[in-house]
Amino acid sequence: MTETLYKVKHGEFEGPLEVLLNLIEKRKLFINEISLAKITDDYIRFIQSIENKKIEYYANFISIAATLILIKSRSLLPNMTLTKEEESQIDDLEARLRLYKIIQDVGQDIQKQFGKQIIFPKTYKKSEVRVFSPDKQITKEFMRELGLSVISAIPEPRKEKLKEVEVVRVKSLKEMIEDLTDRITKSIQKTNFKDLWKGQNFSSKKEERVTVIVSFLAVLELVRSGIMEAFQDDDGEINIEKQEKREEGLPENDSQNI
Amino acid sequence: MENKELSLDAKIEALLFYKGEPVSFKSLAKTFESSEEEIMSATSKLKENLTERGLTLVMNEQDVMLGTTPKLSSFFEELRKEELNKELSRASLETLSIVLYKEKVSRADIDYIRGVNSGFILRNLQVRGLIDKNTNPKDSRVSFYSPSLELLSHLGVSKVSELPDYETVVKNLQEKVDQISNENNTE
Amino acid sequence: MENKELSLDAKIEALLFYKGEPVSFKSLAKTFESSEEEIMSATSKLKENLTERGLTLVMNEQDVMLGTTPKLSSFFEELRKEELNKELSRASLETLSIVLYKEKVSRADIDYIRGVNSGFILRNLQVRGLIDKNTNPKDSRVSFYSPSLELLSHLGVSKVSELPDYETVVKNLQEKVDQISNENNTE
Repeated sequence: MTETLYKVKHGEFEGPLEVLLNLIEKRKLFINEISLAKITDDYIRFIQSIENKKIEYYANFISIAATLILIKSRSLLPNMTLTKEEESQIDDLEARLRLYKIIQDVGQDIQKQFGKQIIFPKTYKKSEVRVFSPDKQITKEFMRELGLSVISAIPEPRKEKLKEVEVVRVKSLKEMIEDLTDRITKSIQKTNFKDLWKGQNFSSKKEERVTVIVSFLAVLELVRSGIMEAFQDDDGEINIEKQEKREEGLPENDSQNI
Repeated sequence: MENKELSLDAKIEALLFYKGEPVSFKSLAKTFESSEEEIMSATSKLKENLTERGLTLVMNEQDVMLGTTPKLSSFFEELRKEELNKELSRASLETLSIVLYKEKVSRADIDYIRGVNSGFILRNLQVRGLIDKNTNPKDSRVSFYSPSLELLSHLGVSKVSELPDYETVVKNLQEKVDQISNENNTE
Repeated sequence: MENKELSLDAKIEALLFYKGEPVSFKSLAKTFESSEEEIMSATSKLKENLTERGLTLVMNEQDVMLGTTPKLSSFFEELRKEELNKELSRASLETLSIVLYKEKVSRADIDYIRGVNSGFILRNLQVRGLIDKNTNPKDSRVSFYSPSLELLSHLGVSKVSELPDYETVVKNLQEKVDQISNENNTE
């Protein structure tokens, strides 16, 4: 691969759309499926570089990663068919990026204009007649009550609840990659993609889907880092195979089932 | 009203001067025993009258306020003792742009467009007085954000439609939103 | 002045509006680098412009001030009475409670505690004599709000520490404020 990998640092980015748009613009691409496929690896690499961030931060990136994986796999495996839902997921991501780009561009105009030509209100003057005019509601008891209610209305810092599914996704991606790297480098020579999660019990269709996505992410990363190769056979099944290492010395185990 | 000859727009001008702060169209209608439509049209007339004057109007969907002409901005800035905070982070700029060009927008839509949780930044912008949170009086769970008069004042525009490329941007935004399937956008 | 096109009378109008109090012809001349004659003639022109408007100029030999038209004087008297007797909104009462318990509190802290901008509410509480704005004599940019003496005696306390649950409320408020400011610093 001669294409440069564009690195983005996580410190400067708040969310996935920002990262994607940045990657696309760095390569001077237009927003479309082809360019999204091109930047998928960079994006995955970016997610992997998020180490010490809070899980909330990480979670923002996962669902969009799943869509990118779809795009990438279609570009790698041209005869792969997508469901209607998957197609619309891809279209949505493109539309969202275009929308986000408009917002970013508008933001620059807003910045140029903000604070340049201010309209000022009339200033408040102490000399305005001040007449002590309380109100029946101002009692000691009510003031106490309001004070307490104000306190309880202050949001707990940064405790925006994370959807459970996202936590699951985040955890499983990390674990899965570690686990897979470990198992694959140790043992397997060749396996079917579906075998990766064979034998697991899923409590729901959703959980299964998440696992599939996560596995794919993990495999993709392994492919990218040169540990494995993936190819699709005539039946449309995706097979993954460990790359033969040129280095010698490492005793290679026989294929094992996992 | 005691004086039949004074026009409604002149009365509104006087009231806005007296108050020196944002006044809702609703309360103007109540005070002057007029319909909100009459108030709206008198306000437009007042705005016209103020062209080339030292004063101008700032308004959003709810409120209207009298202020100094943006042409004298730097003059008044020097006159003030307090320093104005003109810093806006990228997150603020994005969020403000969404609120400005979409005008009434829910928290869910802002999160979706930005691709991140915007709770913290929205609170910050409210504290700075740049956006208003409005709650639907009929259903307190439904709320939306809109540009405050302070924000418009800082941009030197009387209303959102005077923002750069307003029509085009609004149209483009709407097209993109329409392309996105509804499932994500129902809130 | 940055804008040559704006006439002197429009500039004077803007300044008088912004100030909201009498300004001497002398200081107008200085501010706008004009002769007193020029100021006088621009002021007359402004007065003419304001015929049939909601605003008017009030002047004596030295000073000039922008005010509401005398045609509406009894209307505003009524309005003022109404305003002073109007029930305070929940937002105003909450703000009042914060000022009471925190006693010397900055505008920024009030805004952070409430999560919204409190500018106009604080102003109204001042007009009603419920709170006072004090400026740090050493640094005029730093100011804080405190309950007025009339408010304390209205509540039947001689100092804020006699308010119910004083310690608890103050402690909790302070904790929250500290939390929020930490948040903002780590961002």
